[in-house]
Amino acid sequence: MSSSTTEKPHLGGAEVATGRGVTLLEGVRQALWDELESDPSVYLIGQDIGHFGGAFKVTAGLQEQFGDHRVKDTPISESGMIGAAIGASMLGLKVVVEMQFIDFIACGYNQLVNFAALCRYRWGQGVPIVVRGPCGAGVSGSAFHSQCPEAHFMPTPGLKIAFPATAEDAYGLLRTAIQDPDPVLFLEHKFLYRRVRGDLGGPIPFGQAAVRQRGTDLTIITYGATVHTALEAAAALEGHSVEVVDLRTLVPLDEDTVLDSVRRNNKVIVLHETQRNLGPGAELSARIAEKAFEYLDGPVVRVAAPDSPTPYSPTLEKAWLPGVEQVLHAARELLAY
Amino acid sequence: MSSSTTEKPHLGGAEVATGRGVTLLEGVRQALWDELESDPSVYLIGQDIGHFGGAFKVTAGLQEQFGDHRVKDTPISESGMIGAAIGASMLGLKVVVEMQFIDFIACGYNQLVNFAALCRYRWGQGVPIVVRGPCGAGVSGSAFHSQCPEAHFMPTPGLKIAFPATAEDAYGLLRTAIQDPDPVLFLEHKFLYRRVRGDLGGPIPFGQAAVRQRGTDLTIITYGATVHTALEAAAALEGHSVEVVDLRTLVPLDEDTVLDSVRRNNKVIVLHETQRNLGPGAELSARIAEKAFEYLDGPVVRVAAPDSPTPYSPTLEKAWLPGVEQVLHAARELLAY
Amino acid sequence: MKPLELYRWMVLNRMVEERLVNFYRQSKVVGGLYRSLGQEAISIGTASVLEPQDVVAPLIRNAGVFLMRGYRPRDLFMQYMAKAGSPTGGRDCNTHFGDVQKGVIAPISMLGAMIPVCAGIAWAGREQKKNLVAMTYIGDGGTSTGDFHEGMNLAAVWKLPLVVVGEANQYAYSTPTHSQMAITDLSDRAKAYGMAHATVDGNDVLVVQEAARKAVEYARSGKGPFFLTCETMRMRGHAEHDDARYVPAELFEQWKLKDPLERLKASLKGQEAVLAGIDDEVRELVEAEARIADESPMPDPDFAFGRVFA
Amino acid sequence: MKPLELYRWMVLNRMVEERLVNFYRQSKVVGGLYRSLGQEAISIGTASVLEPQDVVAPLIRNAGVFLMRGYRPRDLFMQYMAKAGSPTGGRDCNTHFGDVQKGVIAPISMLGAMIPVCAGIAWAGREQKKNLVAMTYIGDGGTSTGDFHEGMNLAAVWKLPLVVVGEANQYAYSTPTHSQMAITDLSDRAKAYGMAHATVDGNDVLVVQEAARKAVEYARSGKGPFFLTCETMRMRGHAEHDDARYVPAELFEQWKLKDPLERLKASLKGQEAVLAGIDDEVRELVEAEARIADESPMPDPDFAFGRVFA
Ligand SMILES: Cc1ncc(C[n+]2csc(CCOP(=O)(O)OP(=O)(O)O)c2C)c(N)n1
Ligand SMILES: Cc1ncc(C[n+]2csc(CCOP(=O)(O)OP(=O)(O)O)c2C)c(N)n1
Ligand SMILES: [Mg+2]
Ligand SMILES: [Mg+2]
Repeated sequence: MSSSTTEKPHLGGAEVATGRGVTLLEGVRQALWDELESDPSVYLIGQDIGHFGGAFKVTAGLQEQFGDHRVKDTPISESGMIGAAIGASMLGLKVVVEMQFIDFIACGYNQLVNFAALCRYRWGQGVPIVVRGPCGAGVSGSAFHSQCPEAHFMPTPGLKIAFPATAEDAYGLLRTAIQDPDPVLFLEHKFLYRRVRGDLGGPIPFGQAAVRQRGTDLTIITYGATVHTALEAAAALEGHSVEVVDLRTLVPLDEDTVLDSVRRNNKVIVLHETQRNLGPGAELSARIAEKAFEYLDGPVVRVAAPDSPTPYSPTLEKAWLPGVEQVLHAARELLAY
Repeated sequence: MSSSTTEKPHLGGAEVATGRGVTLLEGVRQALWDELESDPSVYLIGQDIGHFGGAFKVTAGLQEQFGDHRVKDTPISESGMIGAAIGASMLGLKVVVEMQFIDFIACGYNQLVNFAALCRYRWGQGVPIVVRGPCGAGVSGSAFHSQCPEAHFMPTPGLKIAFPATAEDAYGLLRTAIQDPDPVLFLEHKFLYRRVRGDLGGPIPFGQAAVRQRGTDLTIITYGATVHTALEAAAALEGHSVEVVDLRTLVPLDEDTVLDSVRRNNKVIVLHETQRNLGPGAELSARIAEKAFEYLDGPVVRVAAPDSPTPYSPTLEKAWLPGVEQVLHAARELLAY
Repeated sequence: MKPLELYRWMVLNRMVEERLVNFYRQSKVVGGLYRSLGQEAISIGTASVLEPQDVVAPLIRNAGVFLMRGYRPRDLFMQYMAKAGSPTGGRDCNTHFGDVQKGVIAPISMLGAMIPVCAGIAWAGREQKKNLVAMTYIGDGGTSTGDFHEGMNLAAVWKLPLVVVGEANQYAYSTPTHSQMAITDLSDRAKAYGMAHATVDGNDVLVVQEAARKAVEYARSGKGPFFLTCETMRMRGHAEHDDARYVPAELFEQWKLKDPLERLKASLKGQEAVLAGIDDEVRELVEAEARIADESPMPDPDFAFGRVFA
Repeated sequence: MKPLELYRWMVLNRMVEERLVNFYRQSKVVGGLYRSLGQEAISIGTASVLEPQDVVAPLIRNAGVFLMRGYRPRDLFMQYMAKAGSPTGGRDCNTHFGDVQKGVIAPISMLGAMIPVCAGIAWAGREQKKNLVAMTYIGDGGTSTGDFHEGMNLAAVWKLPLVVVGEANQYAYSTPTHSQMAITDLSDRAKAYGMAHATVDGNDVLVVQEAARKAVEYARSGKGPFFLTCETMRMRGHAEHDDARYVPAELFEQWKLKDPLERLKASLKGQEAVLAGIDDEVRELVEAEARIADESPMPDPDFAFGRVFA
């Protein structure tokens, strides 16, 4: 897998969003740049992130600008990298750890969920680290270069999770993540890296969902790459007014914006790329039931990947990924409910 | 942490279930014994499981009976142990790996979710291994000796999860797990080890929930230690007829039994010990909404631990654990809905 | 195995990869293409000493091992092109395929993970009295992973018939070995486990074969695992998209002189005609196989679903 | 540090643990009680050479380190009794507490995890020009974990001011060292990293102190990390509930003769009166502290909630 992988536009919507401004990948890089520049306690570590600039070139130019102390290559040791970031954070560094592909976070799982996330509760020690990296399918990465791991980390108390859908959010949320006093898992969808563009603003607070499109008949709640799938589906649902809510962060979750939309539209689809079984859609469905049951004119419907690994071949991956067609199908059924 | 830890009955219901027969711990040991005896391809590996019999004495006597080839001590290497079991399984051994405490599975996470679980889909190679160990709170084990990790593994395609509530099930489900052609995470609640007793039967198929108590007003869906909490709460709800469904396995999930109960009783509580956020209760709530929405006379209500680590001090742990009181409170509200 | 046989396998290994480069340039390869250019002697030399009952887990730089274990060039071509007829039917990529019947285990991407798994295979083989040796490979960079440590230690404590081949090819992606470890001889890794080890010239297939023979004998005889370091150089980028600008030109030049195929040729003076004959035979085979793979269909979308559980 | 001072710390370490045994027998200790009986010279000798700016991460067998870093006996008593007044307010157990201001990092239970974390502390300290050394401990069994490997390798590659103290106490729970590793000198683990190392008698506090002084000097001078193996014996079970029946009686007897406290006493011939005075002073202190801890309240249930995020 690599940045040059032939990318096939399985995610529909994404191309629609291309246009002027900088790419999402450049948004990530700019956030790292600005944080390195404005805060001397910010450090980046990762495999091949230095002079090479990383597998996706996200960190290109940063070591040249900020030196090999601030932007540092590591051995192939995900647990060692995350552990080192945890220790450094206790002395006041703010370390951003790159996973070359987020799939490899499985090798640093214990340090993140048991050490970083639980310190503050256990003995009052905050662990302000960011673990970031490319996630997601649509580029023929197969099972180990395509994962969206958010569901595996959401149950962990003490860990925040951000998943931007736009260049502005990638920039704004990453700046917030780096200055956040608690550990953050920051997910960058590799399919969006060079496909979405936008103008960068300032830091964006966690826990504030963005309503990407207002609507009155149906609400699609999603985040990350599938925000673009949802927008394309919404556009295709001629004659129906669809609202698209982009959660931006899964922890903290902006319940107010979600519930407000549910109370107005009464019909809800939760859409995500990661597998269906105990995916984030389950938590949204459960919370909506608990807090807005009486407002529902139909079941909260989930659209997500099937419960199998991401297949490699483009023909298989396209069939596996939750796309515009699945959303339209679910939407029509729900609208007719 | 150890088997001799002073155990405090935070989980209410559990003691109620004590009586004749063998303990849940003995049920686990008997299942291991019977499998070792009837199937020469069955092997056990783990830390201190040999002559010492394991931290909880689950494997006591097994090495003496079956020899140190079949029951083998390992170095402190969770990933190495699970990896070795995976490799051995490809040549036809059925290896049961003990985590001294299930919390340490975080150190073998990658081998289980990325190797064992995905092999069959990727290249058609089954990986029949069982990873088992003591889980759960109620014994003052604090953050790293009290975890119920099922939510972290449920999103993994290709991995089965069993969580027995009784001695019979511990025996019957473990025998099934060992003979299952796919990887199984087998969770044994340490608080139940010596608190519940029963007579052992035969193997129990996966994906068949047990209705522990029939009822007509309300259904409590749960599994593991909180089955006993639910039964005690049901008994305390005088004047109301409560059904208690014990899922037994989370993957596969017995949707039929769940939906049948929901359709009859129209009001549902999902109860589990593990944290609330994206706990298994979320998946149940979402599925019930998707498949039995019109039968619901109220929201599916979750009762679960708060989203924080398990605290150590008995006074704190008791407050943290979802107990009979919380279930009664939720039930009364829902019944009045 | 005779030098001429080794030569044929090395030529096949190289020509298959060169043909893959053509497919890659035609954008027919889906995803990245990983070469073993300059390292072929390691795959061929080590796999050449394995017995039918042995089990091997090749990584991305071990295309040659698949070929020696009975896979056809078309299998590798179809894997890289994500074709329906590939060993995984298009479900997984490049060298992520295997078949226990052939004694080949498919890797996962996470480096180091194969070491505990192959320790388990060696263990099971011993329990089953199969007299087998398990062999796997690890890059210099891959030895920094926790799984490498846990697997090596377990194999040493259990005295397992496992041979781990370390391919010290100077780089891990863009990272030179000295940024990966503070040792200069990769074999020193074995000292932490009290494991037998040796370091040899990985660009001389005869040397590799002899060292591998000893390592496999050692493991098979019940003495325990063996770590065999083969010093070599990755002569291309990490994958074909990577121009490896970070590698000093001199390094490439210096190692080019040690090309394993050229060195074997040189040692076969006087047999030029035979070698040329082999080249032609292999070239034809590769072309025929490439055509079959190229013309074969992509998988049916339905194959995306199912076979998650038995 | 002077022998008499070392003696006082060792006596304090031992008496605190003995008092904890009383609490344990009274079922006032919540959960397990982990002793360092026979290993006190390691905690005391190594912590004795640390500077105020240094940072240390003690494990369950390092109660003495907490005491030397400014924690009072009552802190350990209250931790083990899960009291409101304990450093974690009853949220976490035994030695799972710390305070960066005191230069003490709380461990997590997963063995090996502290090594990468302390490597990170050493790295941050160097970046901040604090001239600090990070020190942590690992049991023989703990060195089998992947985190040990990744942390040691990273520290060596980055030449970090880290000292890792290996407590080779013959057992990991019930598992003898030879079932844990195929090496007999734990220091061999360091050879995989090209890391400086030494193996010393862990039951002679003066030897440990001197070796630790050298190791810390080495690390502080910028030469890189140091792995110091202290050979010793765990003189109790893994925890007090464990009768350690699996340990041959002779082994205990043989090591009993090497009790670190007795050996230090023996080396202080002629000062019996002074030592007795220290014993009395410490005994009184421990009693007073124990009373305070014993009489202190359990936490308010509300403290179970909150402080998950800042
Ligand atoms: C655990 C893990 N982390 C990161 C990666 C990404 N990655 C793939 S190959 C590679 C470099 C491997 O270098 P080396 O082990 O020396 O093998 P070589 O490519 O040189 O043959 C990296 C970092 C991975 N596959 N697994
Ligand atoms: C990753 C991990 N696996 C298992 C355990 C359970 N465990 C706690 S202490 C222990 C033995 C430790 O032995 P050693 O490292 O030699 O330290 P010692 O107790 O001898 O001081 C084990 C297996 C753990 N804490 N962490
Ligand atoms: Mg390499
Ligand atoms: Mg030990």
